[in-house]
Amino acid sequence: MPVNTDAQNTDAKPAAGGRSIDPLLDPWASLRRFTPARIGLGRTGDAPPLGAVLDFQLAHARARDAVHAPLDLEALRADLAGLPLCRVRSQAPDRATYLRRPDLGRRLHPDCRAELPPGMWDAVFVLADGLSATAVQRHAASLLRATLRRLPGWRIAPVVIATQARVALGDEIGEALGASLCAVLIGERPGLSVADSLGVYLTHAPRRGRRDAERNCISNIHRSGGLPPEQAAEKLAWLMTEALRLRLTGTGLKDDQPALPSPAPPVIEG
Amino acid sequence: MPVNTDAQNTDAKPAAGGRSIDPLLDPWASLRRFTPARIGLGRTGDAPPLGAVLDFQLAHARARDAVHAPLDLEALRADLAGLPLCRVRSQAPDRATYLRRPDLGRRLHPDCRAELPPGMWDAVFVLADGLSATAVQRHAASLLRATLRRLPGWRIAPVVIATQARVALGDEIGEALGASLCAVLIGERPGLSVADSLGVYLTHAPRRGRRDAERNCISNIHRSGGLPPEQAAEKLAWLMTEALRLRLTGTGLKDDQPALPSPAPPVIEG
Amino acid sequence: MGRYHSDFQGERHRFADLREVLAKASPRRSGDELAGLAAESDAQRVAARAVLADLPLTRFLEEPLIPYEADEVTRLIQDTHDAAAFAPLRHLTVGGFRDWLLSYDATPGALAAIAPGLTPEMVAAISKLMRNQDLISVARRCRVVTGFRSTIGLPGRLSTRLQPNHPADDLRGIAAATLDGLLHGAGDAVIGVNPATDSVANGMALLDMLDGLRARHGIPAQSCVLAHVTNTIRMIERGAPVDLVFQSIAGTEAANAGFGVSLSVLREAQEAALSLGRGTVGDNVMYFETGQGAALSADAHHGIDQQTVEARAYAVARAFRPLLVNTVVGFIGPEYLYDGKQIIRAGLEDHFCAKLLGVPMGVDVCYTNHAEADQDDMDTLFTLLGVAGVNFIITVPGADDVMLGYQSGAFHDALYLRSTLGLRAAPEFEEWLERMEMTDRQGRVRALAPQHATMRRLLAEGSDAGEH
Amino acid sequence: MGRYHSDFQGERHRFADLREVLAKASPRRSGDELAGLAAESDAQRVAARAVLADLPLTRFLEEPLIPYEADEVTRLIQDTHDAAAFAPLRHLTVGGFRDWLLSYDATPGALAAIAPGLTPEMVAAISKLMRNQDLISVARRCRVVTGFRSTIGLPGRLSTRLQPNHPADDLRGIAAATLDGLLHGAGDAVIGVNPATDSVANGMALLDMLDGLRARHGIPAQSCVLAHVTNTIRMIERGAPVDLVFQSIAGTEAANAGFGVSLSVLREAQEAALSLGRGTVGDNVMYFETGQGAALSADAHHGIDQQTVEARAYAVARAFRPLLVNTVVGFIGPEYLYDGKQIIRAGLEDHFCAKLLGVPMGVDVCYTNHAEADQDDMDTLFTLLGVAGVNFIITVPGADDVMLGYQSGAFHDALYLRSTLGLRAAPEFEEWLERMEMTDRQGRVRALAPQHATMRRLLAEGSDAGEH
Ligand code: B12
Ligand code: B12
Repeated sequence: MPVNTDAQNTDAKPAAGGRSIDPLLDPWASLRRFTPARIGLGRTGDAPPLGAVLDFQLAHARARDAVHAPLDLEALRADLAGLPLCRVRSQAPDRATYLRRPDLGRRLHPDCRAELPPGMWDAVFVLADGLSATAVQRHAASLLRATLRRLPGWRIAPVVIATQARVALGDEIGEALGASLCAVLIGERPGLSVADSLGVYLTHAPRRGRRDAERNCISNIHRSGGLPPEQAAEKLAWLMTEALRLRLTGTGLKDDQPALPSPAPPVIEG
Repeated sequence: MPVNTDAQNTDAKPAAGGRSIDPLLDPWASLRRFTPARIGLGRTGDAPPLGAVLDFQLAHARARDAVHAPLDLEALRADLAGLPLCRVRSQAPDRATYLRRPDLGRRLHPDCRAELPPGMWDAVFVLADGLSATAVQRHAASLLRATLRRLPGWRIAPVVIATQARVALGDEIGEALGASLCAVLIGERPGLSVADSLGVYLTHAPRRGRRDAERNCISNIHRSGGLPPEQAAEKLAWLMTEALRLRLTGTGLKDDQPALPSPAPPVIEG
Repeated sequence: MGRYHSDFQGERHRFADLREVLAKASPRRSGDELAGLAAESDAQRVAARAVLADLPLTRFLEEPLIPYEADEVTRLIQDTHDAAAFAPLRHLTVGGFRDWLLSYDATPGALAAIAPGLTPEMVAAISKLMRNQDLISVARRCRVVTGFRSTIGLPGRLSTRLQPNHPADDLRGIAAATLDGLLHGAGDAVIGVNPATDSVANGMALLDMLDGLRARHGIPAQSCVLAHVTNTIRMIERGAPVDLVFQSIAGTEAANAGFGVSLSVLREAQEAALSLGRGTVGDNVMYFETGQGAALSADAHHGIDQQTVEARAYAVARAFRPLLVNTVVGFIGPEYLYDGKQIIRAGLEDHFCAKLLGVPMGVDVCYTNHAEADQDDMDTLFTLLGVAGVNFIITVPGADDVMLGYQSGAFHDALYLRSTLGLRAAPEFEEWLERMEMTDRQGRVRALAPQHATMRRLLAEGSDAGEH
Repeated sequence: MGRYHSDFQGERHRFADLREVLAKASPRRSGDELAGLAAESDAQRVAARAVLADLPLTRFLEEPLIPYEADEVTRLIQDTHDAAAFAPLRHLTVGGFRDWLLSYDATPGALAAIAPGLTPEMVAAISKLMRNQDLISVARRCRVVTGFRSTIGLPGRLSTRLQPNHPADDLRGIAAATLDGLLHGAGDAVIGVNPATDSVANGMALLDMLDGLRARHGIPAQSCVLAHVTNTIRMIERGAPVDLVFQSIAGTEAANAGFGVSLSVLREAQEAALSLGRGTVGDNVMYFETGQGAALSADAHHGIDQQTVEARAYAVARAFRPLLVNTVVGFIGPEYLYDGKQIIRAGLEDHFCAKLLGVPMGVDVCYTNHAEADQDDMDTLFTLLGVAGVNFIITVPGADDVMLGYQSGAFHDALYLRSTLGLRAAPEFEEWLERMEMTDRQGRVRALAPQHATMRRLLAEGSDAGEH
């Protein structure tokens, strides 16, 4: 993501400003394929060159905006076409409150209880905006469909779309539905380079008061060098199957699948 | 203002906590009469003792509150009984705006123009809350009356009470009234030890756009070691007389009265 | 149980118990507001501090914040309290102790001697009576030195954790970031990667790669995969080259349970790691992370303010003779530390409290994109902590952690701190950097030309890593 | 006049002129918001910085922010620009210059050599591209040394102004505060009192008292009564013992007119003070105060952002070879610097810009009670400025200025800074402290017993002062 500026002035001679490293001389060029990390920035004295500093500042401005981007419910419903859906929200009325009151983000709004039909479900999937609605928007539907394909015969509750939601909101939802497993697909906090990272938190016998140690997590699901949704679906289906078999999630359920193959070189956006 | 605490516990032995210096051993005791400044605090290593730190913190909390204390108009009117009054306000609608928008605090609210009867006044006195309504509350009336006594025969406009006001609001007021001199009696920002300090800003031929260099100032009028209102009145009347005679205020008008006698030892509150 | 009150300059303030006094005495902080524990006004806050100042230190031994029976962290604190070390302080109030700490009598030696006699509640209480400058000036006199393959915490030294995270644990990507760090002179505290995936096999692959790199280049540092402690125990069982056992910890039994750990699991892990005998200059094998807000987030704070319960985590850490401990101040989010100001203050408190307790403290100087903070705040906190003598800081390429989604230190930040404050890397690592021709005559890390032998040797690693 | 725009990562941003580029590139600040000059979004702010980075430094010579004809400060800047000193920088952009400043080539010697070639607009522009750590690391390499009776600004030294203000100029009160400061080792930059009253006679009484005290105890320091420059000129005419001429200054002719001063009045005053020949180790006789917000407050900022117009005040100062200059950052109020964060940033900017221009900069680290700031913020700024090598700070008893209604540094704060950062007082003053037995073997200022001879001698002054 090079800084690309153009100070058009009659008398300005275009100046490099010591801001970018000639890619031919840059020994890091080949290694950048392997990671979206900001490696090989170069230095002037102890400091990064100005170009890197400005890139960083712009990324920061954008990541801050990403936290506040709302979920486009219409678009998400379209992506989930054909699947039964429920729509709930937490007790946090808006984004500002959500950020300061995680307790409210974990509690179901009383008006939404009626939305959740109790039943004998093996599992419920909750699509929760979390800290990045964009992540849910981009990856939740494909992850969900790919997971469902791997769970034939499962009794799956209607998919719940939850807003201003924290991970633990899934406990109250799963409890209300009477589901054995609750998989919360939630937007992870936006980073400087990746603002659409999805996480999955899986909880057996969900109910209010569950500890995080009683869940399993699959993290960094995105297409910028993270775990692509298809591979995440493989892992999630495996975990769900094991969880239902062992009747537990959390530190007692270890992911003993072989180490991941290195994924394709990351696509670095920007 | 010693810290006076009392942790009443069945088994707590009252502990000094190294917080106060025995006044008999304290060489500063005699000098404290001369100044409200925090002299002779003592030290532990490089730091002030805890008692001084806590006193400071409480004073800070109170000074912050003082900024926001509103003017008690009823009480002020009572103190000014017998004097013709006008009541105006600036364009700053509330305290929060006032603090961030001095430009608005310098502009007369359009609704208030009609309050100000133009005339051939020698002087107008503006009582302005400024940053400490308490200062105006406590000292403005006595300063005003003592000054008026020293200006026999002057054509004095009705006294203007102005809220959410900055010094320069007097320019617009004086201009509207057509006064030769405008004396703004205004609350100075609250300090840690004195929160009721009054300042007077005197401007000849007041009109919008006057510079501060075109005014004279009498500052720190209060009874906690500052200039008592009666002495301030003496100075103000002298300045006003000179200003009218020379037809100017500001750096061109020098206070050439003899040095002030040292006032009575300050009364330190707290 | 006594009730606490103060008549402070005319106003009467009442506090139900010690926890309330501590909470109300804390500087304003979003986490305490969230918990409903914060002072209602600044005046009340000062009154609480005045009450606190007059309490005898012994009160904290007599009135545990969580009952002994109900909490193993309380039991740990009480059972390991060193009465002999505490003896010289027995007669002091909290305020008196504060004044002593700031006096010239509180030399490094004197501070080290009393550390085992202090409980986390005492040091938390004192920190609430301290301004930022006090936190700095006392902390810089507390020295806690530990060792494994490098020696960390010596005066005039500043070490760094090199954190080469990757969103999919790609070995080549992690190797690339590691090399970037090494070429900036980072990694003398630990090369520590957070695995994105929970799998034990994956963790072992990471350990093999990092250990190979370290061994091939003779790097006097330790590596760590920051998986859950139960994963690390499995990795040791399966023969992985584990230098350090990592775990996030908190200040109550219940909060630790939320993390899926207990004192006995930690002990088991420590013993397993010690059995490998991989250290050369020391045998401190544990690495802990803590951070204000974790206990409240797990609803396991027992009505204790965020900073006091955080200090209790240091008592947990201290019991395991760790090589490294760091607070991840600013990592969780604005619900616990709202903005740069709160993060800076908490960073100084955490560092102070840990050091005073004798814990080898580092800080992850960091913030998230949902908090009101920016690089200027981090520059500020870095500089303050450098002055305060922090043992180590965390560094990632360009300050951007592409897996954890937050901004930590950059390798460059460590260079800035070392140059500006005249600080140096751990001695063993410093020698290695010289051997590798990575430093100039002033001891500054050179920006090597692409052709330089060290550069070429190290960068070759990057492309190979996937193959091992 | 060219128009400026950038296509920055897909978004197009336009800026009308150089002033707008500078303003939009500034960090968020209440004063620029008040003036309607601030960036509308963080993205726009970064875009403006990118435009700024690519501008040649020469642009600032070609495109003055206020026309040459309209403003004597602009004329001063242009007429005194040293083309030879600027020659090595001629080819650089702002960004290129920033990179050079941070490089190891920018040694103290190199920085001193270019200073006369720099204009305030150039240094303001560069500061906008710098993070807090950059402002610190470059400023600490800029050394500006001046002298009168003491030498100020030497490496490893930190001086203090002792500010013994009294709300009614009571001579005994001012003497008492002065003694308190001296006994804390303060005053080596200047003993400088702000008179509450405007009267010339009053100012002379203050000068007599301070000069008598100084002479009787052989204190190698200078005194100053911070009256309006026109008052000081009168005092000199009337034979008062004036060491330094003080004046508040700002960055435009109109703002200075608002203060009732002009370059010619300042020159007249400088000549008058020089004629007295009172200096011993040097002849720097001027003392200036500046501070962000003053020009805007006087409606005399010409659409220039607050920090750039502030830097122009340093060009005014520089022309008079001052002994001391300090920004009163945080002094005016929240309308210009809203909270601790903004005050800290502005303090570092002001110090950096002045030092880079070759101005002997100190800082009044301070805040008012209507701003969102507290002692923790001040501790932070003190520490950062100490690291950055600030020439002096302002100190008052217990940080509470009982006349100006704000919180400045305490005498204690200077002790903290000196101990913590290993800084020392001006050499002449340090010797005096030793002679007076006021320092211990480590060079720390002792807390003298009431019976100590120095204590008794000095305190006797307090009760006498009124009588002189
Ligand atoms: C914030 C965070 C934390 C915070 C959580 C506190 C809080 N109130 O938010 C703290 C610092 C306490 C933490 C601790 C740990 N974490 Co964590 N954490 C994250 C992080 C950076 C962001 C999570 C997020 O954005 N969630 C979305 C928001 C909207 O959800 P939320 O409801 O606000 O937050 C909840 C979850 O984040 C959950 N949570 C956080 N971490 C973990 C880890 C596990 C295994 C589980 C089940 C839940 C969980 O706790 C929060 C409160 O309920 C992720 C990385 C990422 N990019 O997402 C790692 C991450 C989820 N954590 C991870 C790990 C390993 C841990 C620890 C087990 C480390 C250890 N060895 O002790 C501990 C213990 C976790 C536990 N069992 O409680 C791993 C999980 C790996 C995996 N695939 O299983 C991740 C992916 C990072 C990593 N690679 O190291 N973590
Ligand atoms: C803030 C302040 C300033 C700020 C004003 C900027 C601002 N926008 O507020 C700055 C730093 C620029 C300043 C400068 C000076 N000040 Co001044 N200032 C103060 C202070 C601390 C507070 C004033 C206050 O609270 N006003 C009330 C609020 C509500 O009014 P406002 O409309 O918001 O503010 C206006 C006035 O404060 C006015 N103002 C500020 N200082 C002065 C000085 C004079 C002589 C005049 C006429 C007006 C004036 O300017 C502001 C904008 O219009 C007072 C001390 C005190 N305790 O009050 C000294 C004080 C008023 N200033 C004083 C002096 C001497 C000066 C200078 C002349 C110093 C110098 N040698 O250059 C300069 C120039 C003033 C001028 N002619 O413009 C003296 C006045 C002594 C006297 N009796 O005449 C005081 C009492 C402090 C002191 N003892 O040194 N000052």
